[in-house]
Amino acid sequence: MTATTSDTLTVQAPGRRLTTAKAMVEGISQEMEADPTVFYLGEDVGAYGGIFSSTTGLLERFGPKRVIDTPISETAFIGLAIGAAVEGMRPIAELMFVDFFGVCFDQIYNHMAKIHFESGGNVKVPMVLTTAVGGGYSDAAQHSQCLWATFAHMPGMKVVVPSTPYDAKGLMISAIRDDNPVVYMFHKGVMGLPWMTKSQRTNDVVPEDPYEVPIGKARLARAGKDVTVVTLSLSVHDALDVADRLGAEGVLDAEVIDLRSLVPLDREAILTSVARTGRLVIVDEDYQSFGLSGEVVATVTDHDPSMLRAPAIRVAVPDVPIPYAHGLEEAVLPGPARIEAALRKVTGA
Amino acid sequence: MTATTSDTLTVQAPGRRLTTAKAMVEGISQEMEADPTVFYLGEDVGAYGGIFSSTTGLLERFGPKRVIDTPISETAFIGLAIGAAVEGMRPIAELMFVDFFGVCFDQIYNHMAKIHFESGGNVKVPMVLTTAVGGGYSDAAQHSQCLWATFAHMPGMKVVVPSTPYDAKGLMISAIRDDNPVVYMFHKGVMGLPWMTKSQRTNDVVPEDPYEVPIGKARLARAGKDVTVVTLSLSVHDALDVADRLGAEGVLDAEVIDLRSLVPLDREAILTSVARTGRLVIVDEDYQSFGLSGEVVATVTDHDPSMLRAPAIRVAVPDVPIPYAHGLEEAVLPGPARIEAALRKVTGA
Amino acid sequence: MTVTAPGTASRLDAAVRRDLYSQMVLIRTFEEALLRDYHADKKPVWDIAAGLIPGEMHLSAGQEPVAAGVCAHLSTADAITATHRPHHLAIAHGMDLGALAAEIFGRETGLGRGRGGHMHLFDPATHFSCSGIIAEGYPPALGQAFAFTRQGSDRIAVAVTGEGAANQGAFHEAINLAALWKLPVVFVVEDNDWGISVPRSASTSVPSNATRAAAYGIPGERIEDNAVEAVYAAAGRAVARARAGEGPSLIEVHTLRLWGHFEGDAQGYRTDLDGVPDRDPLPTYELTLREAGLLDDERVAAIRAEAAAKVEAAIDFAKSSPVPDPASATSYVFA
Amino acid sequence: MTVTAPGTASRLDAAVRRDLYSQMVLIRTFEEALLRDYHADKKPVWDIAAGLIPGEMHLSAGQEPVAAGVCAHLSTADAITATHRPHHLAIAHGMDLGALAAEIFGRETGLGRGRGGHMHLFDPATHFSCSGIIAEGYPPALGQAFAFTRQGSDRIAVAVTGEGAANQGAFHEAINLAALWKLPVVFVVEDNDWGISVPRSASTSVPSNATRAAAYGIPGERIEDNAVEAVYAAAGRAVARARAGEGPSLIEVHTLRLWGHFEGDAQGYRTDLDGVPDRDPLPTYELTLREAGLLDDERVAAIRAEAAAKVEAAIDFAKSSPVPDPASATSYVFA
Ligand SMILES: Cc1ncc(C[n+]2csc(CCOP(=O)(O)OP(=O)(O)O)c2C)c(N)n1
Ligand SMILES: Cc1ncc(C[n+]2csc(CCOP(=O)(O)OP(=O)(O)O)c2C)c(N)n1
Ligand SMILES: [Mg+2]
Ligand SMILES: [Mg+2]
Repeated sequence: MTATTSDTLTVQAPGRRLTTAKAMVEGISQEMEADPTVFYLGEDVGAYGGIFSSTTGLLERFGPKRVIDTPISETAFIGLAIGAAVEGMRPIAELMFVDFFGVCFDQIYNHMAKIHFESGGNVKVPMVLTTAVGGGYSDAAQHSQCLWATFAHMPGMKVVVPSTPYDAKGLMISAIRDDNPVVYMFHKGVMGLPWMTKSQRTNDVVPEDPYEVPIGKARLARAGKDVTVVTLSLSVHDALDVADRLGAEGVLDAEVIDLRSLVPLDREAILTSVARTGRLVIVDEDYQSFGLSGEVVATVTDHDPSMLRAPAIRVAVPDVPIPYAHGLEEAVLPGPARIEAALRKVTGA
Repeated sequence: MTATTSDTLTVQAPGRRLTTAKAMVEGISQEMEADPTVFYLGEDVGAYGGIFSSTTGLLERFGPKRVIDTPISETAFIGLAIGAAVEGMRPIAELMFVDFFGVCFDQIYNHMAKIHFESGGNVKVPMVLTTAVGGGYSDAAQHSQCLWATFAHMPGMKVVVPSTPYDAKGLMISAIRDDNPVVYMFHKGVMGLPWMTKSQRTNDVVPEDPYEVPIGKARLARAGKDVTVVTLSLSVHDALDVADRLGAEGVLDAEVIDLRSLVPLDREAILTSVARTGRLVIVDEDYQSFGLSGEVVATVTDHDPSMLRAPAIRVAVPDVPIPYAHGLEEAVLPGPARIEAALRKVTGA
Repeated sequence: MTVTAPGTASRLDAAVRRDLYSQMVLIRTFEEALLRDYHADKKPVWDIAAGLIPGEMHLSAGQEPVAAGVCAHLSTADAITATHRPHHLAIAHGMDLGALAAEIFGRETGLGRGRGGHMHLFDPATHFSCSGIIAEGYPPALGQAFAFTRQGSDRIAVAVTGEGAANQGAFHEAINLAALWKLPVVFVVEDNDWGISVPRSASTSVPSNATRAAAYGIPGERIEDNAVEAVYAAAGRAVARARAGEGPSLIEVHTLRLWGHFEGDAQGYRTDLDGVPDRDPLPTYELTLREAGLLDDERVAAIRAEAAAKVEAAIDFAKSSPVPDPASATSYVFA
Repeated sequence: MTVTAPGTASRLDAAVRRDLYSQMVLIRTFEEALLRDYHADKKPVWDIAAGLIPGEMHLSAGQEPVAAGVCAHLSTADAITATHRPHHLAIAHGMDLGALAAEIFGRETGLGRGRGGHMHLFDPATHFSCSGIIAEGYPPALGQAFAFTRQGSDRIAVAVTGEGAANQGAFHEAINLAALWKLPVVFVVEDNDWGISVPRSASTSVPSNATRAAAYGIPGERIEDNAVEAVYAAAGRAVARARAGEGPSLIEVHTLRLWGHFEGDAQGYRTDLDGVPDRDPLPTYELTLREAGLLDDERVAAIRAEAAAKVEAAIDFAKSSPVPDPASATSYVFA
């Protein structure tokens, strides 16, 4: 379906502003209030409040029976969440950095994601797996990855990736209420943390009441006519910055689509936009090959290769581990400079 | 570069025939003979000879100091292989089924694959990780996956996928001699096992002397002019069967490219072929979305979308766990019926 | 750590003892029927993909004492997480035999509508599940136990693995967490001496996994000789402790893999084959009960006949059930 | 399992004791220099991505006794695998300080040409490596030990983790395998009471990880009070055992995280902060050696001056080294 524009409007209206982290916590908090089966567990989610402030204040509010620090045993506590979900609870388990998935992925993709299917639909696993993703602050090869394509490649789990405070709250509420396992991947750079602020948009208007953002619908973050930028998470902000600047300068008018989720992938929103612009740039902080960027290209050309008036350009991490040194990392991440170059190239501007 | 045809010729010449499993073992055996630093470790690789006969006879020949049964501790023994490789040995570690990668992937992608990069090239990790992939025999959701795109998505490891006895030996020798970590993924159905024979081509001519098959060069398995089939592993045989039949019937003339490796991916071979045929079918036993099939499509259209005279068709597992029941599994695997339908559709035949 | 020899098992009620025996007979009867049907249509050349029951088949014959002894203390409201070798536990826990058989035959009437197969049995009615991934069944049991506690009940979860699995990371993580949070879990290790072809001596650095309980500050007990009454007694203690909120226990049973690791396994590696028939727990326990005057030919025949009737009814149900419609192959990925 | 109290450490040679002290001083001097330079250009608003040293920074101040006591028994031909908090071990093991500092500053002259960063130090010269993934440094140590044995040498590998990491699966798998194969490894657990904000009591079901050695049939020893001489003694036994081919040992040291988990950690969760200064091992040990007549003002000043000179030379080298060329950002993925 066509990407919805309503949220863009919403966030431009006046109102109470929250950082993405606080919006996410508010979503969790309201659901915990409403539903006693919701609980949160993970490393440093209690007194610390989450390394990236994903749980700040929850322990104080809900106590240690519902906001639970775990040992560094991801397989054990994610498995615990699965078992609790099977018995009717709605756990939220946090994998501190997505980069650690290799120690516990069996529980995630062989159990959490498959039980519903293997049971022929008889057993549901309504849980949320939250995890921090992304780089840009020199945390090097083992703490800077996005890896969303790896999760999205495995059937059976939804994968959401908020980029704004509004979506962070709404997608969290939808994820908790969903009867399926939902992986909720928050980029550290969108959280609006004072010590890692990557965009002013990470502090924005958020309605106080609970609301859902439907999982599987992309958001039209900026309307434009010359080229479609398909992106997600922190890169939405880089793409918007570049698009706004190039638009103001009269260079080109880019449409920016914030995917919001990889599974389900809103293929219709991509197709509708590219059908109008005829040009496509994908901005993806995950590794380039065998991932999201190729899937988006194929989504278009599987429909009709002639929709693309020029080859699509993929601005992604060029199949290299994330380097530590600042200049090297900047060179491999899909930042503004690379986005601008791609937009100019694909439009010939 | 253009896919090489030489091996197709080779396997049609008379000579000694081996199953894929025996060819693989011969490659290992000759390298173990030549290089005392090579050893093999894994579960049931000793007296059992490998669940899928990947090591039959090696224990008898090289003894328990070089062909080593391990506990069911994949993290420990794959990590052991990494440490031994760092110190100059050339270990081959077997992950019995690729489906188990979730219990040990951290060692694989955060260590094996990244150490060379993180060390700025100062430390090499010359090891081979062998693993059985694929379904088609009702082994259900946790024992039937291919998952090669997941490995290939992570930078730092080569990923090879032999489909024939000739390649199984040559790629194994290249993998062992390579100074990089190489993941060697053998489909159970290509091994030529009497209890799981999926194609007559899995028992074929193999030269006795050691030889290398270069990693990163696709193989032109069948020349054709109407459509390019890009495939790998067991699906090569299904594609060839269908192509030969449709060719003999005069329906269409398909070119079949056996990728042989995902990393490096021989993009030139794909482009060269599609430039001639203008039509593309990808046959991939891995999950469809965010994987190999999209990457192959994007490889073509990133070059020039107009190369495709019709949308490419991806014959892959439709984002569903592999079901147990025979009829369900057949419906989701990329077997001959789905390949034929795709070939007819893309060519309009 | 305690080692319980068979002789020390407390005297049990006659009815309990006969029930233990009957349960073991039912399990064995089921496994023998599967053995027969699994191989029936895979001749002359054995092809794993062929036949009414294709795929891997891990039968549990020889391990009945574990299932009978442990499950005697459970109701279907308690949870069990089992392994790739799950049938004995499923049956002893009271799973519907028809739904079980139908799943194994890949039918629409199966527990998982034929999607799961014999390593992936999920039964909400008996809170039973299993996994084909070694030791990875332990962690979800913690969550079931956690939920039961939060629900204010005294229901518990039993988590089972083989001795080979006890060297997998999940084993360690799960027991530590359960011990730390005093979760009502009973951890069971089925030591059948082999992990496929690898003997225990080549996988495990200590003679008994019960020793490992000390690494978590919980009770550990090892039962020798596949002794069903000793299992019953140890499980009784562990279950009571869990229900009382005192936390988890670990029980290792030295049991027996009567047949191959999976069907088709020639067991050429197996050095202990000679002694196997004598160690079959079924005739052994039958003899014990006969000597105690609790069984005679007539009772044995009746127990066997009842088991056979149940099993054949289940298998008939399975065989006469429809296979899933291939058009529905992509259903049930999401709720 | 043995618990060694400081008083029971055997009388050591004066030179050894002074070396232990000097080593601790060198480490602390390095960490203090990093502390200074890490924060120097992150003011007034602390931004983790800013400054000459961006990213996470886990300093090891307070844990010097572990590094000094263990590494005193090693040569650079022996291997060490460390954690996200690796500097003290790298220094005590003899890593070139300039290459270490240059890596931390992200320079082309660094150990990993600036690609790795402070959690990913790989030094072929000292067989040193580390990993930012908890407990995942243990398994590669087995492989280094394996290779050393195959090469016919008596070189060994030391694998280090924190007490929090001891509840990760890799810990269990690695020790079992090393014990089973009698690999020459010394496993060290640095118990600094905290895993980020989680106290040991909320992560570990037993009071001492030395207890866990019994789960693998290997010797386990816990050293209290961050006592460097007791560490030295225990490590001596474990290293000798490993070199003699008798297999691995486990040593847990009750040590101290003097500062935050990483720089920027406000430690609001930390209930034990009051007692921390008194537990600093550096003044404590200095006093011991002064009382024993082995140190006086002059010697202490000389040791400190030497450390300062070395450290400042290394930091100068780092700061004056070139940053990597962004054009080379995709190099070194493959050999
Ligand atoms: C993580 C993982 N590694 C390996 C396997 C393959 N595998 C299946 S059963 C088995 C042996 C299990 O031995 P044990 O735990 O003793 O159970 P048993 O088969 O004896 O009942 C192995 C290695 C697996 N399923 N999962
Ligand atoms: C598998 C994994 N989980 C979580 C983390 C995040 N993390 C980094 S350090 C740390 C605490 C480690 O505690 P401990 O092992 O006691 O070492 P210490 O920091 O106290 O030296 C955690 C949870 C990680 N790096 N790897
Ligand atoms: Mg076993
Ligand atoms: Mg600690």
